[in-house]
Formats: sequence, C-alpha cells, structure tokens
Amino acid sequence: MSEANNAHNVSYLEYKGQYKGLLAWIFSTDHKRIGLLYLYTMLFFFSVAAILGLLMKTQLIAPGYTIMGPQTYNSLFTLHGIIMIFVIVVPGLPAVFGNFFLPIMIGAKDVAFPKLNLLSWWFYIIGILIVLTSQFMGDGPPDTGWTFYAPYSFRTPTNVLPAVFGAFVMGFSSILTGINFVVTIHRMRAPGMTWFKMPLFPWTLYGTAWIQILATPVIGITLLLIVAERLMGIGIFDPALGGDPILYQHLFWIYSHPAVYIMILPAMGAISEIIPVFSRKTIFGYKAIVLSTLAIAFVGYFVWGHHMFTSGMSGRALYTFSFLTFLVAIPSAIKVFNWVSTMHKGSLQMQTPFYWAVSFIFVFMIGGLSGLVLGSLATNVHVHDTHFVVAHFHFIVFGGTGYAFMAALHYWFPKMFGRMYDMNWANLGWGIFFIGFNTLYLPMFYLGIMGMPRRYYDYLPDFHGGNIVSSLGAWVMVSGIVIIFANLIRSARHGEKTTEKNPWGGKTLEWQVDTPPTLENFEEIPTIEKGPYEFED
Amino acid sequence: MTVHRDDLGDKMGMWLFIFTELLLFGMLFVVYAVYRSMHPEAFKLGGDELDVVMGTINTIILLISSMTVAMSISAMQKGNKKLALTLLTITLIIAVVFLVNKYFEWGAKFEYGFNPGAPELLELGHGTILFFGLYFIMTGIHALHILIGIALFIYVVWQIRKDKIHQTDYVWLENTGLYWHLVDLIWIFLFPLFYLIH
Amino acid sequence: MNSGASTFVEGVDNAFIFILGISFFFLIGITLVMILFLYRYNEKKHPKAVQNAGSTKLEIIWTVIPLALVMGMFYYGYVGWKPMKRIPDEGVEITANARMWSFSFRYDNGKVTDKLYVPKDTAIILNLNAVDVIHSLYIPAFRVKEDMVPGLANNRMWFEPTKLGSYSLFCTEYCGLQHSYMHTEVVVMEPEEFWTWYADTTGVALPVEEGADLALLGRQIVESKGCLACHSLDGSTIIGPTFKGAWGSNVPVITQGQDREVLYDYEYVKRSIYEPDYDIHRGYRAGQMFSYEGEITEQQIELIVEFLKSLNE
Amino acid sequence: MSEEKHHIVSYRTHAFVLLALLVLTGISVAITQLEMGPMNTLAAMIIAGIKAAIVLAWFMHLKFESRFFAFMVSAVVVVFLLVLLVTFFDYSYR
Ligand code: HEA
Ligand code: HEA
Ligand code: HEC
Ligand code: CUA
Ligand SMILES: [Cu+2]
Repeated sequence: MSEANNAHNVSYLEYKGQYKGLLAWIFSTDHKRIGLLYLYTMLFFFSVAAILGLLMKTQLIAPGYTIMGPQTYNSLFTLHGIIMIFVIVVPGLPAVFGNFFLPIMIGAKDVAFPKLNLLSWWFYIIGILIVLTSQFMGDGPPDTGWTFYAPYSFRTPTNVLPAVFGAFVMGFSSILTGINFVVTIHRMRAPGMTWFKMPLFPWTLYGTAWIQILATPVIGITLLLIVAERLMGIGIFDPALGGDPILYQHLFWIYSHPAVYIMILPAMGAISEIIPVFSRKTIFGYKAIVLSTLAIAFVGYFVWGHHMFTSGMSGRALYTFSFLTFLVAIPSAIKVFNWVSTMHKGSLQMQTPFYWAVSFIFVFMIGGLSGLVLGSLATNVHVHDTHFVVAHFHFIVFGGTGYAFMAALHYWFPKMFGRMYDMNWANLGWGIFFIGFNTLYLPMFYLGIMGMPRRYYDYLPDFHGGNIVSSLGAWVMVSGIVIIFANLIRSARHGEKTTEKNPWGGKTLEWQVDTPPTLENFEEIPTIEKGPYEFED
Repeated sequence: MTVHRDDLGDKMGMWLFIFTELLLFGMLFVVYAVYRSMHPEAFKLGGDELDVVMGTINTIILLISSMTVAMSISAMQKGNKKLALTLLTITLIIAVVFLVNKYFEWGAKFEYGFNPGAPELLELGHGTILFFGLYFIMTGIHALHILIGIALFIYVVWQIRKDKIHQTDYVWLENTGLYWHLVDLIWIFLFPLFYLIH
Repeated sequence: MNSGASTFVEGVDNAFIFILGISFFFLIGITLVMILFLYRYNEKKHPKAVQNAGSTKLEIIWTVIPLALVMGMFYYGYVGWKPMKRIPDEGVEITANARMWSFSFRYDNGKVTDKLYVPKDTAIILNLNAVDVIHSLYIPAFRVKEDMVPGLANNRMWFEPTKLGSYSLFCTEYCGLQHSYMHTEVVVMEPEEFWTWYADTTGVALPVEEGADLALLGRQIVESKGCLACHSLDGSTIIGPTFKGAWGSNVPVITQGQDREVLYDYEYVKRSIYEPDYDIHRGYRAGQMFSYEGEITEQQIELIVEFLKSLNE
Repeated sequence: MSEEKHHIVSYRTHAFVLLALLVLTGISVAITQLEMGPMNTLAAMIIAGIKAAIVLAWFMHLKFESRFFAFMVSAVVVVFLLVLLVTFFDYSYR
C-alpha cells in the first residue's frame, strides 16, 4: 500500500481500493460509502415517488377525469405508498446517516459486520428492482394500496406478486441493518463511552434496530402468505376458503405500526443532536429522552389495532388498543418538551439545519396531535380512511421523518462531502417548502372531517374547495424541493471545499475527526470522558 | 484494513438473527392459534390424519442430531477435529433422513388430496382447509430451514477440513449449531401442535 | 356539519372538541414559546448560553399532566363510541350488501333498493354483507362507519337518524377500480311516509307496461347494478368481456377445466349472472364476478337480455 | 479480541440432555393419547416449553453465556407472548 493511500490519512472519498469507478462504490464495505449509496438511491426514488404524488394531486384538483383514469390513479398511490414507505422512510435515516455516523459517533472504525452491511444494500436494491418489474409486466401495475389488504390483493388481476415479493426482500435489508447496529452498539463503543455517555442519535438507532429485528419478520411472513395465497390458493386469508381477512390486517399492522416508529425514532435522534448544537447548550433531560425512546420502541409494539377500529374487531380489543395508543403518545410529548426546554436560555444560531429542526417540531406536533384524534375511538370511527388520515401521516411521516432527514442532511453535509452548500439558497428553499407543505396538507384535515374518503380517484363537488387549495400547495412545495435539491446536488460537486472539522461547534465525536473522514475514521480510538453534549457556560 | 475479530459479537449477531426467525414462525403460530380457536373440531380431525409414528421418528432423530451438533462443538473445543467431523457428518445424514421422511409424508397427503387447492380438500370444509394449509406452510418453511441447515453444514465441514475452522476459531461452527438448534426448537412446537392433538 | 343528524353525533363531536381543544392549546402554546425563544435567545441577543441539564421535577410534571389529558381523551372517545356497539334489540333490520362496486339494501319484505331508505327517530340495524372483498359503509353525517367483511358472521352496525333529508353514503375501504364511485345516499323519511313506501312492493316485480321500451329498462338495470364497471358497451375490455356484439356469438369458455364453446343466449347469460364461475370466458379470470343470485330476478335478466340484443343493431 | 472464557460442555452432559428430551417426547406422545379435552394441548405445550428451555440452556449454551443473552431471549419470548395475548383480545371476544 503506497504512502498516499494510507488508510489513516486518506479521505474515504479518495481512497483507492481494489476496484475503480462505480465498482469502488457498489462493492465497498466502508460504512461511509454504503451510507452514501443509500442516500443516492433514496434521493432518486424519492423524486420518482414525489412526482407520482404531484400527479395525484393534479388529478384531484377537480372532480372527474383531469389527467388520468381511475386505474392509473389507483396504481399511482400504490407505487407512491410502497416507495415512500419501504424504500424511503423505513430505511431512511438509519441506512443513510446511521451507516455513516453511527460508527464515528461511538468511536469505532466501522460497523460490526461490514460485509453484511454491503449485502444489506444489495438486498435493498434487488428488492426495489423487483418492485419495479411489477410496473412493466403483463397484467398491469398493482393497485392494492401499500397495505395489500386481503382479499383484494389476491382478487385483483394486477401484478401484486412482484410488489409483495420485492417488499419482502427489502425486509431482509432492514433486518440485517438492525442486527448490525445492535451488535455494533453493544460491542464497539470506544473505551469510556458508557451507555449513558452515548449520543442520542445512536440511542435512537439502537431502539430502532430492535424494532427492525423483532417486527420485520412479521411482515416477511405475512407477505409470503399473500404470495402463497395468490400462487396456491392456500386459503389462510381467503374468506371463500374459511380464512379471516381481519387476521391479515392484524399481521400487517403488527409490523407496520412498529414500522412507523422505525421511521420516527431516528428522526427524533437527529433532532436531538441538532438542537443542543445550535443552542450551544447541553440537551435538557438526556435520560428522559433515552427512556422515552425505549418506551416508544416497546409500547409501540402493542398498539397496532388502532388501524383497525372499524374492521369488525371485538369491542374489547378496540378499547384496549385505543388505551395503549394514548400511552404511546406520552413519550413523544416528553421529547417535545425537552427539545423546547433545551432552547431555553440557549444562544440560538440561526442556520439552515436549525430552521429544519424547529419546523420539524412544529409539523411533528400537528401530525402527532392529529394522531390523538385518530387514537380516540369515537373520532376515529368518523375520520378513519378519510383524508384526515392522509393528512396525519403526511404530516408525521413527511413532516416528521422527512423534515428530520432534511435537517440531518444539512447538518452533516459538510462532514460527508467536505464541501459547503449555499446557505441562502438553502434557507429560501426551506421557506418555500414550508409554506407549500402546510398549504398542501392542512386542507386535507378539513376534507377528512367533512367526510372525503381516501384512495378516491373522484369526489363529490362538495369537496372541491379544499382540494384546489391542497393541489396548489403541492406545486408550491415542489418549487421549494427543487431549489433544495438543486442546491445540495450542485454543492456536493462544486461547492466550496472545506476541511474545517467542526463548522457548527458540535461536541459529539463526528465533529472531532477529519473532514471528510478518513477511511478508518480515527487514527487512534479516543477514550471518552465527558458526556456527548457538554457545552461550557 | 485491520481485520478485527469478535467472537462474542458474531455470536450475538447470530442470536439476533435467530430472534427474527423465532418471530417469523411465531406469527405462524399466532395464525395457527387463531384458526384453531375458530375450528377446534376440524383441527382435531386434521390431526388424526397425520401420522404420529412418522412424526415421532422425525422428532427423535432431530433431537439426536441436535445433540451431535452440540457434541461436535465440545469436540472442536477440545481440539478433536476427527470426532467433530464425524459428529457433523452424522448430523448431516440425519437432516437428509428427516427430509426423506417428510417427502414420503407429504407424498401421502397429496395422494389423499389434502394439498392446497385439491378438489377433495375443498369439499372438507373450512377448518380442514385451514388445517392443511397451515400444515403445508409451516412444515414447508421448516423443511426449507432444514435445507439451509444442510447447506451450512456442508460449508462448515469443508472449512474444518481446510482447517479454517479450528480449536481457537470455531465461531462458524457454533453459529451453525445455533441455527440447527433453532430448527429443532421450532419442530419441538410443530410436532405436538400438528401431530399430537386429538 | 350536519350536526344532530343521528344520535351519535353529539358524543363523537364532544370527543372532537375535547381533543382538538387540548391539541390547539398545546400546538399554539408550544409554537409561541418556540418563537419567543427564537427571538429572546437569539445569539445576537443572548451570546452566552446558560447550561441546564434537566430537572426531574419538570419531567414528572410533563409526564403526568399529558397522561391525565390523554386519559381524558380516551374517556371521551370511549363514551362517544360505546353506544355504537350497543346494538338495540328493537329496530328496523335492513341487510346491506356490498360488491364491486355498488351497494344494495334488502328489506324484510323483499324490497331491494340502491339507496338506503330509513324512517326518522327509529333504530336502524344494518346487517353487513360483502360478496367479494372488504368494503366499508360510511355515513359522515351520522358519524358511523363499519367495514363489510366477506365471510364475517354477525357483522352489524346501527344508528338512529334524527333529521329528515338525504345524506351521502360512501364506501371507505379501498376495493378496486371504481372504489371512488361506490357511493349512494341515505334518505331519512318521516316514519309514516317510510312505512307507506315500505308497504308498496310493486317495485319488487317490475311493472312492465305494454309497449314499454324493454331494452331501455334493461339498460337501467345494468347501469344501476354496476355491471358497466366491468363490461363495456364499446368493445373495449375493462375487467370482464364487453357486451358489445356479444349476443348470439359463440363464446370460447372453460367449464371445469374443459375447453368448449357455448352460444351466448338467454341460458348462458342467466348462468353467467347466477353462477359466473361455472363457465369462464377464455382469457378472463374466475373469481372476479360474483353471483347476483337473490339480487337480480329472472324477470330482470329477461330485460337485460333485451338490452344485450339491442346492442347488436 | 476473544478474551472470554469458553465453557466446554462434556459429552456426558449432552447425552443426559438428549435422554431428558427423549423422555419428555415420550411423555408428551403418551399423554396426548389420553382423552383429556383441552388439557391435552395444555400438557403438550408445557412439555414443549420445558423441552425448548432445555435446548436453549444446554445445547444453545445459554446457561454458560453472559446473562445478557438469556435476558434477550426472555425479552423476545415475552414480546411474542404479549402479541399473542393482545391478538386474542380480539378473537376471544368476537
Ligand atoms: C412516522 C410515522 C408515524 C408516527 C410517528 C405516528 C404516530 C402516531 N400515530 Fe400514526 N400513522 C402513520 C404514521 C405515523 N404515526 C401512518 C403512515 C398511518 C397510516 C397508514 C395507512 O393507513 O396507510 C398512521 C395512521 C394512524 C392511525 C390509524 C388511522 C386510521 O386509519 O384510522 C392512528 C390511530 O390511532 C394513528 C395514531 C398515531 C398516534 C397516537 C401517534 C403518536 O405516536 C403521536 C405522538 C405525538 C404527539 C402526541 C405530539 C407531540 C406532543 C405534544 C405536542 C405535547 C402535547 C401532547 C399531549 C397533551 C399528549 N396513526
Ligand atoms: C415518506 C412518505 C411520503 C411522502 C414524502 C409523500 C409525499 C407526497 N404525497 Fe403521499 N402518501 C404516502 C407517503 C408519502 N407521501 C403514503 C404511505 C400514502 C398511502 C398510499 C396508500 O393509500 O396506499 C400516500 C398517499 C398519498 C395520497 C392519497 C391518495 C389517496 O388516498 O387518494 C396523496 C394525494 O394527494 C399523496 C400526495 C403526496 C404529495 C403531493 C406528496 C408531495 O409531498 C411530494 C412533493 C414533492 C415533490 C413534488 C418533489 C418533486 C421533486 C422533484 C421534481 C425532484 C427534483 C429532483 C432533483 C433535482 C434530483 N400521497
Ligand atoms: C367485478 C367485475 C364484474 C361485474 C361488476 C360484473 N361482471 Fe360480468 N363478468 C366479469 C368477468 C371478469 C367475466 C368473465 C369471466 C367469467 O366468465 O366468469 C364476466 C362474465 C359475464 C358474462 C359472460 C360474458 C361472456 O362474454 O362470457 C355475462 C353475461 C356477465 N358477466 C353479465 C354481467 C351482468 C349482467 C352484471 C351486472 C349485474 C355483471 N356481469 C357484473 C366481471 C364482472
Ligand atoms: Cu367498495 Cu370501496
Ligand atoms: Cu399506527
């Protein structure tokens, strides 16, 4: 190995390994490169799915046929949902920022199983490709919604199989990432980093990883049963053969509810990193935040039934689930209060990542509080499967996970690429995006309360007003997103170079290593003495 | 890059993987429990159709194979490569015998038309359809795990021969052993639930 | 919005007000506090942060108070919902049938309608039935919704309308292509008016007058039963084979695994409607069309046939 | 980095464990041939649970591993049982 290629002082971006060009990336086992692989894949598919969302909103701008027919619309929201959930927000922050920063933040040179890590990206890509084949094969794109409810999912003649199977393969990716992270966190923390000296982002990844491990197999087997049902007519969920379609919903949500916490926990972790740094203040209530993370991960496993309040479950199950749902809201509330308290008497640095973090809290509150409306039995019966739910989950998935993703991207961008983005464009993009976002989704709450069902290609004229506003909002938001992405992409390639180790003044380990990090992150593994957010008075 | 080795970490990874498998089967057990609670009679009658003798034989040999694997780890720890290899070969043979038995068992069920979608089965009522649907799915996925186990054993035997797995580095053997015990664990529950209910 | 249209509205709306009230309080409160902080503790105004690592007392306060509040929410939600599950013994029982993609309502005296007609101030008990996939019956004005699950025994819902008028009724469980067109209306009538309507069973047997346009009547049936969702009139394939030019043709079908040809005649149409999976038109899938036995009378089939014939002209 | 000590389980112990498992299998086959109604399943499940515990403890070395492993396994079992329980809040009261 030549001197210039020494693993200790060459940046991971420039390191020359066995392969060249693209291969040096897709066969790299370096956790940082894998993180970026995920990032690029996600940005691409996010754009695809976002355009689908935009097309749907355009269709909904007026009742009746606007730009597409019902079959197209139905397959659009199916693909939109599948991509957004399984490709973007479930892997989301763990796969991108977790891979990149978890080892650095706990003082390790890589994750526990680097090869497995690469394998997991491959599973991910293969899964996506399988899902995509469903769009182009003979019987037409699947039209089941991302929930694949039985018995529709095996009655419809469309290509449900590849979509289901692709999601199944992506499940493996998620499981492998989870296993990797748990072992990494248990075994590879730097000397002196006790559990309660670990930064909060790794903590949330730890909670998330456990959910990934314990919940993902459930969706795996459920999707396999759908495959068996379609191929062999086995009858497990087919009412005509005695199966119970409601059992399918149980199994589906036993995974998919915990999955929403897979989406939000790392997002909360990223926010918990950003807020103290830009407040120049140690995080308020570190232990409370850690405990609430673990509480969400655990209790979140037992509330799945709140998606099925009108499905024909027994009354006793209904109020049990409603009760548990309210319990799981408390830890989220605790986090919000702690974040806001962290800002109290801080010295707030008004910079792009902080804007994203603060607006995250705002939209997350709207999303979360609307979740309370959904969690209560009487109100859920009225708004279930209406646009109220659509508004809830866009606010909390896009508003929560999406905003946190953007916050994290703007926060860690200089470290990842060794370049800085243009702050003014970034702030402008954020502003337009924020306005568009609220114009797009707030009217959906109103539409839902008025009774407009979701997954409706066409609607009664009564609902026209809200839809116009909402559709216009979508276009405003696109302009914002285009500015943001254009700025980031331009900056990643031509932005101002920087080797400044710590542009924001953070205290966690990733800000103590080189920018961009060297191949092995640390020349020498540091010994940790202080907590992660010890800012001086 | 420095290769770092952490046997305990590797073992932990394997356990985590085993948890995913446990939950995967766990959900099938949930499905089973639900349908059994709905159709208790049909599940009893279905159980009568299964061959207890065959099931018991398979249980016994699977337990034996679990012991041989466990012993082979002890042998490896003591540095007795030959014994370890012999024990693993026995395990492999038992695994194959298990599958052969399963083949005949399934074959008989197909003959009677208990396989999913068979017109005879469709006439037997909902409970029976569900029972046999679950029987094929659950024992099928179990058999798939046996196949994977066989592949893993072949790999491990090969590595032991090449001395890649040896007295001080045998975590692969240990993890394969763990996997095999998982297969056994699941069968421990499958067996009474399908064969023994009356 | 349509307040007071059923007895449930009050309970549900109370829960709404309670939860939304608290939500707005916290949302606005916390947002204002954040904005205040952004202003007060901006680095320009407040260059030196004051460290504070937390306070157990505060943590307890903001665990306990929200906990109490959400328990309140749970309570209101429970109270508003409980009566929906307490189905009374006395009331007008109607069987609601859902299929891709239409509702039909069958009354005790055999009357079948597309719209749901109900008397005011009377408990209405709906027996929910779905033929093919899950549908869901939703009447926003009454604040009721319940899934219609195929094969689920004893699947019922109830409500008591308290205001005259007609209200939208939607299918809210995604059920395929025409899910968004699967809606109809509930008509609430004065009880006397309802019972007169109910007693008038002339609609059960169609009054086919001399000289009526039979094909047109057939067309109306085909439209109201939702056949056109799957069968086109212009020769294109939607989900099932087109009706255009079908009458009198020889249809290649698969009957219990056997290939054969049958003549598209009255018998064939009747069998296709009552036992759709007996003959499967080659190239189409079984299990898409479900039997209309009990929903379409033989007399109606005759009219449908007249309509099919008319498509050949 | 293999600083942990390895506990070597003797062949004899393994043989005893197998013997125990086989005896339990025998008992469960015998017991379920009796007519005891729902108790059959209960008995069979209890025996299966004991067998599983034995396999976990000896064959899978949980007894000799750090306590954390046993903790993880029990946590997973608890989660699974709770899921089963909560599911039956629906099915027992339909
Ligand atoms: C990131 C993902 C995410 C997250 C974190 C959540 C969080 C929550 N969700 Fe959401 N949810 C989804 C994603 C998510 N959800 C999706 C995708 C769907 C639809 C799936 C589909 O059908 O397609 C859905 C659907 C959904 C339903 C089913 C709706 C229906 O179909 O009828 C329900 C019902 O209870 C629900 C409830 C909740 C609750 C109570 C929370 C809570 O965890 C929220 C907690 C947060 C707060 C409470 C706000 C912050 C706190 C304060 C501001 C302090 C004040 C607080 C108090 C006084 C308590 N969600
Ligand atoms: C992460 C999750 C996520 C995100 C971000 C979004 C984003 C959007 N969604 Fe989302 N949506 C879901 C998850 C998400 N959605 C899910 C799970 C469902 C349920 C599906 C189901 O029912 O099964 C759903 C359903 C759903 C519906 C309901 C369909 C129905 O029930 O009838 C609608 C309707 O308007 C909609 C619209 C939108 C819109 C307009 C956006 C927009 O916010 C997108 C806006 C962004 C852009 C338009 C960006 C454009 C970007 C570019 C052009 C890129 C430029 C690129 C470079 C420079 C590289 N979505
Ligand atoms: C959900 C879709 C759907 C609906 C609704 C539907 N059908 Fe069909 N129909 C099909 C399909 C698919 C076939 C072909 C498969 C078969 O032969 O069963 C078919 C076949 C037929 C045939 C045989 C035609 C041929 O060319 O073989 C007739 C006649 C028919 N339908 C009449 C009707 C009538 C009348 C209605 C309404 C009362 C109706 N269908 C509603 C899907 C539907
Ligand atoms: Cu019927 Cu949607
Ligand atoms: Cu949920």
